[in-house]
This record gives sequence, structure tokens and C-alpha cells, in this order.
Amino acid sequence: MAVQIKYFASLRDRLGRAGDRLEVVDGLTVAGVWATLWPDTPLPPNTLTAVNLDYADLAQLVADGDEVAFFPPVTGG
Amino acid sequence: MAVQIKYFASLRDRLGRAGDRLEVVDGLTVAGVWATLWPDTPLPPNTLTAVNLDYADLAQLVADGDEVAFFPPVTGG
Amino acid sequence: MNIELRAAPFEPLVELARYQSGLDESQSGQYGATAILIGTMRDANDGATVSGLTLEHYPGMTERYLQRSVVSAFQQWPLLDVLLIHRVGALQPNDPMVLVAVWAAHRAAAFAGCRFLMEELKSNAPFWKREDTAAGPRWVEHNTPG
Amino acid sequence: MNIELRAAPFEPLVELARYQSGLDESQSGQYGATAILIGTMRDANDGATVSGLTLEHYPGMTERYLQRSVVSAFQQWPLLDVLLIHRVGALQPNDPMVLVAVWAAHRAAAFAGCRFLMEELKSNAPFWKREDTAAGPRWVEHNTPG
Repeated sequence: MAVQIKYFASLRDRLGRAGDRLEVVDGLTVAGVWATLWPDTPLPPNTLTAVNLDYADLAQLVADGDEVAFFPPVTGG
Repeated sequence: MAVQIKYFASLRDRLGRAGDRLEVVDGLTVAGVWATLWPDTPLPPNTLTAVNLDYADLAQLVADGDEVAFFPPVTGG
Repeated sequence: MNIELRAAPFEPLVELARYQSGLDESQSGQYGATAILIGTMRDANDGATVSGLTLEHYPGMTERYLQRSVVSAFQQWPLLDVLLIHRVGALQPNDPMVLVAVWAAHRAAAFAGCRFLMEELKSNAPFWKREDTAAGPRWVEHNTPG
Repeated sequence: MNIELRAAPFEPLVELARYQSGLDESQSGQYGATAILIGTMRDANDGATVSGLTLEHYPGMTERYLQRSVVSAFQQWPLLDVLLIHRVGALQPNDPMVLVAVWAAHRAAAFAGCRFLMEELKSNAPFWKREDTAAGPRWVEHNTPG
């Protein structure tokens, strides 16, 4: 069971890569995905999260095949 | 001492003419102009009034050479 | 800044392109937002089919009122430029009736200025609409709310 | 209705003219108001000269978010049509960045729909700006208020 992880914009630059792949266990949340991948790096304040192309909160459970994204506040338009 | 009077839109159609000329006396107001010209026709509710191309209220005094206008609520744009 | 009453049909997008190409060069790079409202003649109103429309105005006062409205908009918001064109005379359905374009650094001022000018046009500038309907001509008695 | 991300420069007035010419014929005569907002790249921001800008997005999610925003606008107001074009990639000062055009019978709905979509673009759709300044590139950290 695995999920794809994506990072965007300043967060990607800070982390030094655009994504990850993570084998996950039942009951893992979006927050848990981050904590597993970046145990020494607290999630930056105001970071936004999405699961499968929709905004999601940190408590959302992830499932096999999900795409999980972390990114800074948006500044389009 | 005289003022020019103008009527617009539905008010002009109702009155049957586009304007008048009136010899006036000292102390005459916009309301007085109407009452002098149309003693049997009360000013229709919501009629707007202008003196010399600026909105004016009924109590404004008129002077020699003024242009006084009466017109219905505006519906532009 | 340009304010015009037009007695003949006009193309808002053509006017915009022309005006835009003449915008103040010294402000190049500052125009972050342009808010535009185009009003077009509809073929129905208040339950009746409308085949034509005549826009009457008060020559002299209408121009003066629009001028003051634009000055007031510049006083209220940090605007860079304004283009305002309003038809007078005889219109047919789908004819452009009014164009208000407001240039500013940011969208909040552009939107606010454009809305303000539209409300001035609709509620205070001396214009009157007479519609041609199957039952004959009739004066429009009230506008739609902004 | 049309929603597009553009990787190359575009001319908002040309796009508007093209889209307008293809508007639903069956709604001819109903388009009373078109509200338009054009966002353009400025050459200065937060006190620094900006010589270029890169717009990043989240392929897949950005399109999906914009699509939902437009559906939401149609649910909230009686709109007739929407055209939304947003740049991605590398921009230079004065390049158009975003075009939102909303057609409705009356100006209140057109304005409200246009503003709503602009706020969605600015505050919620996944886009990020990176500016080129004399001190090097920097990510824009916040937007101007609507």
C-alpha cells in the first residue's frame, strides 16, 4: 500500500525535491504522512494540503494509491 | 428677470412641451417656478430638479438667467 | 481619462483596445488590474418584448454629471485611468449601451471604481430609456438594482 | 463556458472578441451585462522592481478547482456565460496574467460572479508566483486583499 506525495513552490524549494513515495499503513492521516517523511521538520505554518486533487485537512486518512500534496498559501490571479 | 425651464422624458411627453420661459420675481424657488407655470398640476412624485445643470432641491432660489429643469427618475446605464 | 456620449453604435472591445494602446507610457508596468463593465440592450424587459430603445439625456448636465462622477472615483480610490462611453439615441437589441473601464494597480480599487461609476450612471446621471414594445413606446420607470 | 490555463502570452481583448462571437445564439438579446477583470503583471511589488514572474500551478488540481469555482458561480447567481483564462509559466511586465469575463442579464450578477471568481483565483486556486528581482528570485508570500 503506497501513496504519492507532491510538494510545490517554496515548499518544494525548501525541501529540495518535488515529491516522494511512501508505503503506508492503515489509519495513516495526512499529518502522519508528513511526520513519517519529515520526522525532524515540523510542517510549516499555513501549509495547505490536498488529497487526490481536492483540499483536505491534516486529519484526513490516506489510502492506497492516493496522491497527497503539501504546498504554501496560494498567490495566483 | 427670466429663467428658462426644461422638461425631459416622460414628464415632457405628459406636459406636451419641452420647455418654458418664465419672468420671475425675487425670492422665487424651484417649487415656485413649477407652481407658477402649472397651477393645476401638482409636481409628480419623485420628480427631480436641476438648476444650471446641477441637481437642486425644490427650496432653491432661482435667479435671472438660470436654467431650471424638471425630469423623472433617471434610468440610464 | 475619457468620457464620451455616443450617438452611433460602438464596439466596446475595439474602443478598449484603442484606448489601451494610448495609455500613459509613464505608468507602464503599474496597471495591475482593469475592471470593465459592458452594458448591452436586452430584447425583453418587465415581461414585454422590446424591439428598440431610445436613450434620452440632458445635454450639458449629463456630461457634467459624468465628469464629476469620474473625478469622485479618482478621489475615492487609487485609480490610474478611466474610459467611459455611454450611448444616446436609438438602439437595437444587442447594441452596446455603456462601457466603463477602470485601470488600477490592484483589483480592489478597479472593481470598486467600476461599480461606483456604473451606479452613478444608473441612478444619478440624467439618462432616460424609452422602449419600443408591441403595445407601443413606453418610458422605463425604474432600473434593476446594482 | 470556457476555462483555460495558458502557457504562452495571450491578448485578453482578442480572446474576448473571439469568445463573444461564439456566444450561445439562443441567448441572443439576453446578455445585458458583461463584467470583466483583466489582471496584468506589474513591474514592482513589495518595494522591489520585478523584471519577470513565473506562475506555477498544480496540474490536475488547478483545473479541477477552477472548474468547481465556475460551477459554484453559476449556482450562486443567474449567469449566462463565463470565460476564464489564467497564465502559467514565465511572464514579463505588462503581460496579461488573468482574464475573467462573466455574462448575465443584469450587472449585479455579472459583477458578483466576476468578483467571486477573482477571489477564488487569488485565494484558493493552486497558483504560486515567483518574482525575479535584482536580489534574485523570490516566492510571493501573500496576495493583495480583494
